[in-house]
Amino acid sequence: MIGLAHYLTLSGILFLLAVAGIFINRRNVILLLMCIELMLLAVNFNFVAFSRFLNNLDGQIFVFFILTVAAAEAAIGLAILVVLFRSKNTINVEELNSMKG
Amino acid sequence: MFTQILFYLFATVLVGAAIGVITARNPVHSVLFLVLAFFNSAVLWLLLGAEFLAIVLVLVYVGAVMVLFLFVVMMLDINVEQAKSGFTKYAPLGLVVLVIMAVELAQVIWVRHMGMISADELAPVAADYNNTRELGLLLYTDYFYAFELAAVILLVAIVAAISLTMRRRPGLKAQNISSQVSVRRQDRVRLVKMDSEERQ
Amino acid sequence: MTTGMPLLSLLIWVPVLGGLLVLGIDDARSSVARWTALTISLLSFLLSLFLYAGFNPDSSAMQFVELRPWIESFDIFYQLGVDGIALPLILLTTFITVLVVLAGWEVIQKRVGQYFAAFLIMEGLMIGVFASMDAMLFYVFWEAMLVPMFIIIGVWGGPRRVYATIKFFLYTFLGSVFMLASLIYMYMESGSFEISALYALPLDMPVQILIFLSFLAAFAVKVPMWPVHTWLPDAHVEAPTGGSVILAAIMLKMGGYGFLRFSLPITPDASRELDWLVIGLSLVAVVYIGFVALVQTDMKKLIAYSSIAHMGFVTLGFFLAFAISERGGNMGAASMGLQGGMVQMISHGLISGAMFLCVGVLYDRMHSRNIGDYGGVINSMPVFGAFMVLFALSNAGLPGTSGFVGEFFVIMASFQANFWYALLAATTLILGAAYTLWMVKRVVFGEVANDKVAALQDVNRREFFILGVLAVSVLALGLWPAPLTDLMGSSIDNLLHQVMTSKLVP
Amino acid sequence: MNFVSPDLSPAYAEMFVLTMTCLVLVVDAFLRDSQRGITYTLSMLTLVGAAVITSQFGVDARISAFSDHFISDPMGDILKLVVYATTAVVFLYSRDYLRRNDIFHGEFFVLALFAMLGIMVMVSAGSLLSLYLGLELLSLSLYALVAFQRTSTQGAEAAMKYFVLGAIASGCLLYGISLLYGMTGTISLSGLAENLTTADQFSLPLLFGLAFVVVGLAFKFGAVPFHAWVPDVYQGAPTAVTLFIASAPKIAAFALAIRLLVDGLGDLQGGWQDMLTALAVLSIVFGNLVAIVQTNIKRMLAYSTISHVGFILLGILTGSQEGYAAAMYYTIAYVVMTTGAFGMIMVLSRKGFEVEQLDDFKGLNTRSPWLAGLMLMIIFSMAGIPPFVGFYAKLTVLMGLVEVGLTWLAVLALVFSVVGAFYYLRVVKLMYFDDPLDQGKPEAATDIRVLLSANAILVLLLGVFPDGLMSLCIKVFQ
Amino acid sequence: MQQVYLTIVLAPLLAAVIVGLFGKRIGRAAAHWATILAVGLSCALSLYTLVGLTLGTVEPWNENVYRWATVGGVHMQIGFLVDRLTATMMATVTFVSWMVHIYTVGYMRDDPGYQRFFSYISLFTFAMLMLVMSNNFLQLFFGWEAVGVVSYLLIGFWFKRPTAIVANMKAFLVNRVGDFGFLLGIAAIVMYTGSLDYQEVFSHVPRLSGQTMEIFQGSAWSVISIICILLFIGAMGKSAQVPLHVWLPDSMEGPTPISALIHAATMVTAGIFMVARMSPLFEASETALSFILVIGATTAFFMGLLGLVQNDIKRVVAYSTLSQLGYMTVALGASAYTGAIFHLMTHAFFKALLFLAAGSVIIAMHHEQDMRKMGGLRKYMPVTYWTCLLGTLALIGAPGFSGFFSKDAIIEAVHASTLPGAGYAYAAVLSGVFVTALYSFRLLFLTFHGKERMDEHTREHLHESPLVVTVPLVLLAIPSVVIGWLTEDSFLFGGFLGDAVQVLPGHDVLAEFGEHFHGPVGFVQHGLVGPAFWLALAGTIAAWFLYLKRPDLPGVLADKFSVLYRLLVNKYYFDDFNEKVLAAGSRGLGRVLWRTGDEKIIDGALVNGSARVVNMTAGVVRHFQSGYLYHYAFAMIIGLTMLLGWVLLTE
Repeated sequence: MIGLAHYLTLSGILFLLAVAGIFINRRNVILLLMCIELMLLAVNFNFVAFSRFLNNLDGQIFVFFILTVAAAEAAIGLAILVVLFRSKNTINVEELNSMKG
Repeated sequence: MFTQILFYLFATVLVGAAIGVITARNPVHSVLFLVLAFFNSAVLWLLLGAEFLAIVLVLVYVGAVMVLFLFVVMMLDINVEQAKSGFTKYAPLGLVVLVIMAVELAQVIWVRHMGMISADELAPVAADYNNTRELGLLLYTDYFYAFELAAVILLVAIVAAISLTMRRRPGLKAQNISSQVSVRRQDRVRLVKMDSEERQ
Repeated sequence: MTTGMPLLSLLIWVPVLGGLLVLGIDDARSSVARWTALTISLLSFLLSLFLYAGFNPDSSAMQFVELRPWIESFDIFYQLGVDGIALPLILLTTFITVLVVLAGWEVIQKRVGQYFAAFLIMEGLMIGVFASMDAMLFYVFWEAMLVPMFIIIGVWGGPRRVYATIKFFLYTFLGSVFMLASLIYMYMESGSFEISALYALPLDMPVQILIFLSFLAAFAVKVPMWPVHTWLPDAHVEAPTGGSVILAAIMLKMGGYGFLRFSLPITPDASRELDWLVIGLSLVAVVYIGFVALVQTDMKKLIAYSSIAHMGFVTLGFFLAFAISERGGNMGAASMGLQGGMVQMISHGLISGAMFLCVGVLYDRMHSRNIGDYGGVINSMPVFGAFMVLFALSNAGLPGTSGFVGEFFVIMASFQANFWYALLAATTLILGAAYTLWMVKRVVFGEVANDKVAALQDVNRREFFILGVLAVSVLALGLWPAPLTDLMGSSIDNLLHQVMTSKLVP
Repeated sequence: MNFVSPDLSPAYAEMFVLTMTCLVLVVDAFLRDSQRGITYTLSMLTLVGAAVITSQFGVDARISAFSDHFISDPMGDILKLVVYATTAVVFLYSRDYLRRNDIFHGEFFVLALFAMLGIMVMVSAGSLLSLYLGLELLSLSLYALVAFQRTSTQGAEAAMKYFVLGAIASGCLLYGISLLYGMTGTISLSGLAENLTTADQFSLPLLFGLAFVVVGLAFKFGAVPFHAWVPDVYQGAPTAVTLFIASAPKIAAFALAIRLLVDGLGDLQGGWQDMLTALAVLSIVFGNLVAIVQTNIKRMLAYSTISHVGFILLGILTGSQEGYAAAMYYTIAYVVMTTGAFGMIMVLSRKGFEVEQLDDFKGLNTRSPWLAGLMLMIIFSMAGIPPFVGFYAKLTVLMGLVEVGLTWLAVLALVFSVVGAFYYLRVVKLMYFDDPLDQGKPEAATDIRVLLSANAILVLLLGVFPDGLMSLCIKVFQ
Repeated sequence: MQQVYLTIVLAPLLAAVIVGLFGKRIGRAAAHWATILAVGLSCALSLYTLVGLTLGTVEPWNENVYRWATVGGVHMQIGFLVDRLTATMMATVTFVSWMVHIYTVGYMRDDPGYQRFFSYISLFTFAMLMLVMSNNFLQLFFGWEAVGVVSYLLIGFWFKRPTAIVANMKAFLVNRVGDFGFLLGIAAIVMYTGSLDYQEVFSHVPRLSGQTMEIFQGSAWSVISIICILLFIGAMGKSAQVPLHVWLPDSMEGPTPISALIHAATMVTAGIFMVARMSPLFEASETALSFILVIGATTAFFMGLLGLVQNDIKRVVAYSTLSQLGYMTVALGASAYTGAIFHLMTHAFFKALLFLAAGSVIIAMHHEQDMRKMGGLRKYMPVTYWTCLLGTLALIGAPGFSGFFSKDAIIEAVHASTLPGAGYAYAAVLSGVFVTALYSFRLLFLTFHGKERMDEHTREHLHESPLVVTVPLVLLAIPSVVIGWLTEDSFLFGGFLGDAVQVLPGHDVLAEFGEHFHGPVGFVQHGLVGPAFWLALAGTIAAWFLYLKRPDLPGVLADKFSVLYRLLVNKYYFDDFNEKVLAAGSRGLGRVLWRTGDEKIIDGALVNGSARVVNMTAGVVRHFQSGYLYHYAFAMIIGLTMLLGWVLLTE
């Protein structure tokens, strides 16, 4: 049977991939935003799985709110991205280092 | 057995899609891979009996958020060639860290969880169990407070997005006096120290 | 004992608040600032005289005790009091401050209000240190003092003032944080920051040693003892005259006072165990620093080094008791050592202050502290030359001046501890005379070295007054130290008793 | 299933703030640029009203509402009051600054008020969910605020960094929450605490969940190695926003830590104590070290914040009531000091002259002795020199540490505060020992000057009479 | 009597203070009158005391004036002990001082520092009186150092002269070396007796004589010897005994009255007085006495030799003083304390006389001090010549002159002494007699006889000194001649000093000697047959031969014995050693400690080094803040990994 551990593993892999996406790739910022979505997906997997295996709906409710917040987050993130692009004319992560040290 | 096959099938595609997200050169492809990942997730959630969330994921996420992503990607019109720089010298170190983390997570899920995560069976549900209904009941009673907060968050998102991106007169090339005045010396003048030239 | 008036509080807060008042006077009205500052410093001096008048020297108990709740959450009290150890130092503080205010009268032309304010605030804080009976209150005053001193050196100091003042600050700050850790630790053990409670607190040997070392870090830096002395020459050289005077005359005494108030009575067993360390460092200070002082070319640096050497006598005197008692010696000698250290502190306060003032007088005229730039000063400044020679001789420990008294007691006592201690300590007779007189020879005596020296004006009335008052005090204390020693006698004996009582848990 | 109408009274303040914020939003939409003063006034009124409500409906003991999602307790009330005051101070300091930089928009106030609401939610959170939502409400508003000056490249860059890192941090936090939920089956803090007493405390998944949660927490605090956003955001954001980010959210972070670690995961103290120790040590070391080499004052203060955060964490990690009280005291003291410091930066800025570099402080004492004196107090307070409040903050934390036997940590913290003193001294050095680069007198409005003076004098007064605030902090944890 | 003693002490002090502070205002005449009157008063009262004590009308006095301090149970007092020993010293000191005061009026007539000078010498009188009248070690030390300081001031009186201000510093420092030992000696006394009072200390002597102390691990040293040797080191400094003698010749940089007063008659004898005063202590330690004997003998002979090669008139007298001090010290070592004091007294008169005579010559020569440029002065300055001759005769111990009585007594005492080193001492003092006569007459002949070698201008202005100069000469010449006749009997053998000087029966060489002779006449008769007289005569003749008869011979001799000659000219290289090894070594050490120890190691490596390390670390660490988003994220992830890993490891 497919047990809880399977789902957690899947979630773990997604989480790792998200992390990998964040710092292995050095391309544009949008990719980072997508990786974050992936990370949240991993979290959601955890919640749903736990919720089902515990037979407790709190987890699913939590996922519901995460989805909501993630949408808002994406909106703001993209808005910042737009601002950034307008002022710098690039969204290349490599070029986002005017402040350091 | 059937659910097992389904699980492995969709899980594999999901992981593949996720890999696609982080490796695709073209951001548009990445977004599309992400959409694929969400679809697969929705299926897996269905397998878990979380029908409402699966639907929400597809409708809200894929339908709205991902479209927004796509929109922005297209709008900003990023030069694919320029953005193609691939992995860097830190990648090996990053991989090491990833492996370590993978091992750690494996420890907690598979090796040393002391039986707390060994549940194999989904909890049985009543015949008239309606996932959506149950969630709805909770959402507007126990989670009333959270629900309101979520609303506020969305409002903030709206306000923020508008205030950040709305340009009142697009394309206006006005002089910004304030920024001109506030220019600092070091922004304008670069003092270069050079050796004086040898006398001929 | 209590006169009904919170005399100690007045002594602390009159200068502090007065300082804030002076701070508010802008540069345009600098003479107002001067006179206000002088009035306030005189007022504090007067108050300290009341303190002296009301003090009962036969009692070793704390007098003029004030007790108010302050930080009740941690049982920290605003608790003040003086005994025979603190009182002379308070008197010294108020006395020197008056002179310092006078010394800066015309010399300081920029930010006059701030200058005097800094000194007045310093005065209050320093009195606070001496009068605190609560360790945390003590620490607060102790640290707060750094702020005005930092400003004094930094704003009105010489060309390398930034280096000097930051070095001074960080050095002393680093030293005192260890003390803070110890105080907190002891608070946890005893439940109180009251110093007397800390006296009564039994402590194991390892703990005592750690506490002792942390105190040593704090006090040794302040004293300063070798090898943590290097901030002092720099600070002195760069500080304005008044700053040097306060630094040498009073701030260094904080370290010595700390040893008496904290190290010895709180960790008597560790002190006994580690007395060799302090004594060793003190002797190194006397000998090593003596040689270093010999080759200085900057007058202030020379006096600064001489201060270190002289303060070596203080710490030496304080820690002789154990060696004496181990030899089965007369405890009178131990008390002589302690008294000697105390007298040395007071006397050094007067003499080093006077020496720095002398250098200040010269510096104001020539804008050089370099010995090589001088020579034959006495030709153009006979009165000044006389003062300088007098103070130099007192610095060299001439009998009949206060500089002798403390050294005499300490050497007497150290002989009873160990012949070699006394031998090394007594080298100051030679080294002290050598570096001081050599400087005098090069600066004061001789043919007029250059036109600048020839054009020097002798001391004016204000300077004459300052130096004269100091000269009289130096001589008075040297010819008749009994009033001072009697003042301290019973407190010292009480302290000695405390120090000789083991705190180890049997 | 009947709908039980919940008792709303504990949340009156939140409701009021929300309502008023919406009102501000709407009103502002109809105002012309010259009338923004109304927005400002309304925002201030919001704060005053909230303060009145909170103090009126203050509680003596903990009560919970909204199915345990909401908690009202004395600590929360005090923290909220501090947050109102801080926000008000921020608004006041910012007014002229925003005007000068042509960003005197209503959104600033709206977003700040929303952020404040987020803080209030966190302070009163009774469940992991409300904690998370409060956190996001705060964070999202802050992201937007950082990018608020749209012409500023640095602002956008900072916002981007802040956003991405913040999202990663909340991802980690959520991952941790999911593990905790999975292991205990509840998301309410009291439920968590209840289940943990019976659960196996050394269960690996629980500790993993804890670790992930701590990451989120550390990010919010800006503790090393989750601090990276702090300097860049402090530098990149408009100073008004920096002021806000530097002050009020630290209270939120403190509340987050107390709610999460103490109220919820108190039984896992053995686990988080060590984690926080590592974070605190790293923060104190790294913050103090890197601050030394800064030339930008905002950036320097950012690193200084990181080191202060280390101290706050030191207080929390003691796991004792005294330690929590110390951390709270430290947090409040920090907020007072930091508002003063950034307030000074804004007061010194003039039209066309933004104080950014440390060198801009050169010779302040000649230009304005009074302001220099105020800054002196603030700086020495930050360095932990008595008799300023910063000293007592450090003192209480150290006492907490020593009490639980972590003397070595106390000593380490002390030694690094000496290192830290160096860069603080440098500011004093610039103000007092150096000659001014320009002779311009600061031209701040009177009310701002008065506020700044009050702010700095508070630093002194809280130092001379530290007991009031201290005993208050101690009381709420008894 | 306390008032009397206080007056004796304070009158000069008062005068000194008044003249010192208000000298410019009150003018020259008032300055010298004030001091002369004050010192005269002291002198008169001292004589009154001495006479009273001699006649028994005045009781010996030992009381405290005030309590200086009480520390650690030790009462430190200021008080007076006046017995015959003290009174003798008081009378000598005040009388010589008074003479010098009067003489100064003439000698310093044109000096701009006139008032200052009077202030100083009055102050000196005060200090010296404090020293001799003290009844305790503290006050003794006070007086001891105070005379040193005044001497410092006076040697450097002409502060513009580079040599003077080097000499005064040297004098002070060398004295300080002695004081170093002296103070340690006092410390030892306090340790073992718990008191500073003479009488109390002496009462402890019997208890102490068996005690030992450990200086090095496991070694036992007699306490009393340690105390005595330490005290004597003090005396060596003050009384210029080898090797601490180096300051005295240089001190001749001071004005001549000072040389007479301080560096011949009074201050330098303080050490002798002190040892005599401490006789109960010294008697208890034969080790110390032997040590004294050897040091004294060495000084007496070898310093005398140096007098032979000096050309500066004052330096010759100075070396003669050194040599005579050696005689006194030898006497002390032989337990002939009274002999030492007696010689001290006679020496005070004739040496002051010699110095003042030299001064008179110097005035006449317009401050030329080189004897090679003098000669034949006899006819220009008869008074000076005759008084000088009398002084010289006294110095060489011509029978009947005061020096004869005291010096012969010393020689006999050493002869009789049985202490280790007595043989060496006897040989040294005997040869010393020859040397003394040689250099004394060399001085006399070179100055007053022979060719006139001065330049024209000087010769034209040569004349006898004024009365203020010559009167003191005459007044001093009288006691130089007669005092031996008057006092020899009672002083040396009559127990005049009484209890003030204690001699153990086994050591009492003088008593032994005194049994054979009765009265000064007997003494003179004995002297005429003793070896000393013949040696002195030989010395005189040799001087006559070398400096009057064959003036070319000394140069030849110098060439022939050039090694010896250079040794003498260079004063046995003591000065070179001090300057090149001790002083330069100290400065070198100081520089090394400063530059290397303080600046390089402590400041450079530790203080600034740690600051640099912090800064460098900060400079490195700041690069972690690279500005790149993925680095930041990476840091976070690493942090997370660490936390997780840590959980795994500790779980």
